[in-house]
Amino acid sequence: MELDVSTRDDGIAVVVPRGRLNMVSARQLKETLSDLVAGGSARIVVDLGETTFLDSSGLGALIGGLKAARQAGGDLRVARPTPAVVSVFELTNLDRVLRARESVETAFDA
Amino acid sequence: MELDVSTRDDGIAVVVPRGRLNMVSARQLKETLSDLVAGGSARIVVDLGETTFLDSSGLGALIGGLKAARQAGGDLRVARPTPAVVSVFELTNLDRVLRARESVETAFDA
Amino acid sequence: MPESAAGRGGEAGRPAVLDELAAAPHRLVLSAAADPEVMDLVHSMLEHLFAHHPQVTDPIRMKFEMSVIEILGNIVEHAYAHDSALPAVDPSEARRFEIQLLATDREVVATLSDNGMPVSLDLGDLSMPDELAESGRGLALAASALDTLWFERVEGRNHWCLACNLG
Amino acid sequence: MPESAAGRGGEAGRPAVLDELAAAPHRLVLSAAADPEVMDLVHSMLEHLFAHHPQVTDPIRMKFEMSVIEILGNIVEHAYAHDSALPAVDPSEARRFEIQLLATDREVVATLSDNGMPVSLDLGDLSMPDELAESGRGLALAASALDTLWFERVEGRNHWCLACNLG
Ligand SMILES: Nc1ncnc2c1ncn2[C@@H]1O[C@H](COP(=O)(O)OP(=O)(O)O)[C@@H](O)[C@H]1O
Ligand SMILES: Nc1ncnc2c1ncn2[C@@H]1O[C@H](COP(=O)(O)OP(=O)(O)O)[C@@H](O)[C@H]1O
Repeated sequence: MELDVSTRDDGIAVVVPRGRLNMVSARQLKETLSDLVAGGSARIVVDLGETTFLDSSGLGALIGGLKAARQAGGDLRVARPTPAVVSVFELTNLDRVLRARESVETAFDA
Repeated sequence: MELDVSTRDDGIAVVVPRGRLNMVSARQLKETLSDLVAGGSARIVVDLGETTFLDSSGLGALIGGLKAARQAGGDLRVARPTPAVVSVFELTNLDRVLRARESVETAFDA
Repeated sequence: MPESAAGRGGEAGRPAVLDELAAAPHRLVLSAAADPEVMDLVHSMLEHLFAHHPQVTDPIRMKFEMSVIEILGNIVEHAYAHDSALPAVDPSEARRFEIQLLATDREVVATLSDNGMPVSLDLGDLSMPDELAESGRGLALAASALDTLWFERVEGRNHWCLACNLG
Repeated sequence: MPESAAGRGGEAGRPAVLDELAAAPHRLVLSAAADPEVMDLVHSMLEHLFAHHPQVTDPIRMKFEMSVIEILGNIVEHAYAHDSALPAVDPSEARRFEIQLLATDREVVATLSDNGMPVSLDLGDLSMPDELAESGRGLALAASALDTLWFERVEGRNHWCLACNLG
């Protein structure tokens, strides 16, 4: 997996995990998310449009990031999940907590 | 492997094998080369700049194309070989028959 | 919910496909050290399997791949967790697993086995943890995606069998 | 030119690394049907091997990968060429091969074995064919890239061992 991180003009951080989000890459994602929050970026969009695989450790990293962001007064939102990602969200009933947004741009609009 | 085929304004056909040129993909290359010659394109450059792997069957397909092109009054030239390709050319002493050109554009210049 | 049995002893729950697997000319078998880096190679094996079995539809591919990776991830993460507490083992015996994959017209099957410590789990009683839990979903996730999830400890090895029915 | 021996009988030429391999905790072992499509999976195995063994330099990776693929390609292409002329075989016995890979500090090693027909080749006498030949270079190419190329027929199976020395 490759992880792209950028910060938009409105201060929202955008994280793009490309490829497989499994046990190995989940650690990297978890660290990236907690570094962002520690660095003052507590509003984060994770763009899952290029995440070809997700398992429970990837899910754990997303939940960890969500909790850290909320504790810092922000939020973590997920956008553009691929079918493989949606399938795991549904099987775990996390499609409510990790409600998928249609686009990265509008992920923080509502 | 993916195989891109195009024909330049000067009538020279350019074939670009991307990825691994092994037993499976060599068949595809051999057919493409003989189709080109049969279709009247006997001047062919094979751009090996994105060929990450070559074995004796890939080499066989190149030699097959070279012979077909020459029989039809043309030639087959190879350009931009990657280190993996150069290594096989050298081990087989075919670096003379398949003399590597530096660029696709100038492959037919001399 | 899948058919499941966890170390209940006896052959009662043993999936019938296990016998077929042992004789299937197209099965894929990999044995390797149980380290996290090997997961990518298992993803490649699954790609190879699916490329040659168009009868396995995309939704089933996703569920099956995820389940195999969950069970393998557990082996890598948990099965050797207490190794350092054990007397030094012969290195030839250290932390190896085997995975077998097969697709038939009726199902897609994986078996995993490892020489790690005995697992005592009740696969008949798996539930999702709290919404905000960061772990503990792997087995429940695999169980809800699979039609068969079966476990047995035999002769010092853990054996898992996973299957999704086709069509 | 590599150390080589082809069906000469006896243990004379047997590479010593074979014993080490059998006990190496980090060896990778794949067994699969001997069809052309499996070659990509073996490329993935080699990628996995190299990713974890930076001591294997790029020039050696290229030579080793090419040699492994040549020998495997021959198994796929030639070892079963006359199958159709043989009495029907039990499908469980049909066209399977096994490959083992290992990198140590001193060498990178592969063994391949198959249940195909006996190979009778003199690996001590390999030469490149005519410049314009379209085939017949595989074994000579592998032999010139490797430090060890060894073959033996044992109990109905062909066994190959390939190695490049490091440093
Ligand atoms: N292969 C295994 N070997 C030993 N223990 C295991 C194995 N698989 C699962 N377990 C145990 O079951 C628990 C639940 O596993 P799981 O549902 O996958 O969640 P997680 O791995 O996130 O804890 C693990 O924490 C571990 O204690
Ligand atoms: N694994 C094998 N089983 C049976 N015959 C083999 C095997 N490998 C090589 N051979 C024989 O040796 C010949 C030379 O092989 P090689 O040098 O690889 O060239 P090519 O495969 O292009 O013919 C083959 O044509 C085949 O007759």
